[in-house]
Amino acid sequence: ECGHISLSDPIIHLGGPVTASCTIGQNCRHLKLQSEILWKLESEFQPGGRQQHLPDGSLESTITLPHLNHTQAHLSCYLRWGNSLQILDQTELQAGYPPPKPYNLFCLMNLTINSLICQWEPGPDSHLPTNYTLKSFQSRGNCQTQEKPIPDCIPAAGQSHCSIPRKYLLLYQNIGIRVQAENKLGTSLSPQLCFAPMDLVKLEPPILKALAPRPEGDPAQPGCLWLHWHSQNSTLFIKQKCELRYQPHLAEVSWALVAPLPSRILRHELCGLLPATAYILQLRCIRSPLPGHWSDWSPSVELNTTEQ
Amino acid sequence: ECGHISLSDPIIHLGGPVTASCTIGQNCRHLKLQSEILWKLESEFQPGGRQQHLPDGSLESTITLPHLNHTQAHLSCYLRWGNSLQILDQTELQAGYPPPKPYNLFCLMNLTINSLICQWEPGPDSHLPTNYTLKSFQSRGNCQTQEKPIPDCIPAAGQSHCSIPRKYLLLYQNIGIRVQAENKLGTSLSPQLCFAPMDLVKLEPPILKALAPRPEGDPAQPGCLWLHWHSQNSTLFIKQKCELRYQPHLAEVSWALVAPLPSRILRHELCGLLPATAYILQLRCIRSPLPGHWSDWSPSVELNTTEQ
Amino acid sequence: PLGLASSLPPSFLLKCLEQVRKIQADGAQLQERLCATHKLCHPEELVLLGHSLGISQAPLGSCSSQALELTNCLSQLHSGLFLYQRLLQALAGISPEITPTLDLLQLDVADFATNVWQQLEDLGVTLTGPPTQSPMPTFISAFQRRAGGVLVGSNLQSFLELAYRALRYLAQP
Repeated sequence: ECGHISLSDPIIHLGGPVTASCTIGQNCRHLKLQSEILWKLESEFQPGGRQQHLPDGSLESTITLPHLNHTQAHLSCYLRWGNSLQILDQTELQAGYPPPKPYNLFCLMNLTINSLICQWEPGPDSHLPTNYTLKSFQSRGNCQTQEKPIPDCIPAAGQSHCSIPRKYLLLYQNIGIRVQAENKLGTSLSPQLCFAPMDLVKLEPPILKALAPRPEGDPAQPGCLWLHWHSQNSTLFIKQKCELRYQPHLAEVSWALVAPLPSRILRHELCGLLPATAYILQLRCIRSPLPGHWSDWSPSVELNTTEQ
Repeated sequence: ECGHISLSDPIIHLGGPVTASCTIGQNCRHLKLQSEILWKLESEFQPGGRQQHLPDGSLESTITLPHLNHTQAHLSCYLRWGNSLQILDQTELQAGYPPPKPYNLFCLMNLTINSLICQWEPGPDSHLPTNYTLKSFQSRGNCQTQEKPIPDCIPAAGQSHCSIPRKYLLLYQNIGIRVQAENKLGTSLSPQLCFAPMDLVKLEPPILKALAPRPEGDPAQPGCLWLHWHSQNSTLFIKQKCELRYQPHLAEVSWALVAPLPSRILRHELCGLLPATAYILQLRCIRSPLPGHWSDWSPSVELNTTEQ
Repeated sequence: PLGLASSLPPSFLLKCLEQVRKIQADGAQLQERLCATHKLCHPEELVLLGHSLGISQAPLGSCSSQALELTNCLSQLHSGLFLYQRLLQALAGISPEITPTLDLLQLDVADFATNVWQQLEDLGVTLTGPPTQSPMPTFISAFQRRAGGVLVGSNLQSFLELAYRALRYLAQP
């Protein structure tokens, strides 16, 4: 090998200095070692190479680039050979920042896929390949002490979310959880969350349906609608409360809200509406009185109130 | 273990007989072994169980179902115990047919994904889990003798096609190939094909483009169109011939064909068309004179001939 | 109920009731699957096999309303859950169609057992380690594991019914 570039560290803080040396071993006698060693960053020559003969007869040039502003760049070592320039060696420089602290860590327990799904904001780009890992453990108290470790959750490449399967979780026991970001310039940790997965359960949207007005007995009341709803079977074991919102179809009127409502009703009469008007209705539910997250709103149901 | 069903063979020819025996070991003395053993297929009782005491004191019932018409069924052995019926053992019967011969084995060499893709017809359902394997080998002559084996190609579950990667192929040497179907009632083989992969090359469709009429010199000829085309870069190394087809856009006229045509033309004048008419044109190419498969037709190009 | 539950954190009983309902739902699904997939629909047809396999039922006497004593009831509840957790583990390999349902049921039972155990510890009840380990049945065929699944599932439902009544009684304001 006739020329070799050695670097203090190929990973550099963006904007920081980098020092490299290119050594031509004396086993390259055919190179008549009086020639000049030149440096190129990408395709631009870099002045300031300090050249010297080493005791063992080899020739060495050392250069310091004060501010490397490329996130990726090729540094090449050339030798003037006759009237041509010969590349002897080349190395790739990578520059970036230590990983910023991930933030906005947010988790939801999804009982349909039986996983705890967490997402976070990675923060500004560090320009270096950065690995994110969701680190968590089971804990008795307020997550100051670790009871039992949970395997690291590695998100898919480039993703800022990860799912912890149910088999690693105790739904009613606290779990301490945080995101770790790591690249070649360092590691950072998000603030830690401490919660029982079940307290972050997000229910599937309930099923809302229209009902024909009461067939027997009283004639259909103008300005009334009849509904029935129930939450998904898979969450019937959870005590919940729900809220109904409705608005006239076309009018730019804000939603009206009816709450709290039970999680299943065979027949609900909604009155006080404008007669002969199309209404849009939606329902959502939340674990209650125990804590949880609101479900998404159910698909909207469109109904018309009867004439006056 | 108090009751045990033993079968001649749990895998049965559909419609064929099955004989089973249920033995109650004398270690079940508490069962007062005078009770009656009954048989159920799925949820229907089956008469005809022949019951006997064996020399070692155990009780055995044997039954023969003359025609098993279920492809899958549970056979259960019951004991009358007091005024209740107790299940002692249950076994799962599977019935089907030996695998039919796969047929219509057809292969194409795809130079884009660099694989030999073969597909076949599996034939009627044998009702038993059946594994298909594409078996092939390199051969000098007409595939009577095996030169070098090629690893088995296992299709994805339920699929009737498989791709042999280029690294196992000699494109210009013969390959002997056939499909094997195997289930618990037997094995069958498709007829063997013998070909050099390159002789089954299917080219990517060529790229057909419209050209403005000749700007300088002669005025645009009515009833003429100017085209240029070339086959994909990845197949330029292959000598090809092409054919062009065209038809008036709306008319229910069959395609007109121009062939043979070279695989790249900078400027082709197509005349003899109806003036002021919208035409649809497509081109396809095939390896020639060496053998190959026609490419698909290129995406159609729509052009209008000039006024009279 | 005589301030029995006053020593418990308010949400503990609500969570226990929710966990019982969840396990009951899992258990019902296990029985439904065993019936649909393997035609094993009636536990009463498997009594004989249950005897020979030695599938035991967990006692819950100290949770009956006449003799309800909080720590004894919770201890017996924990021992019973621990037994069913082990019985469910012994059913591993029951059948590919049933395994997901069985795994979830086992996780929920283990979850509930841990909850009760930790609450007993928080109440200062000194527990001498996991309850006595009665021998587990050995299932020597796929059929026996499925039949075992029906029997364990059925016993667990009756056990949970008793537990639910006791917990609801304790949760009354």
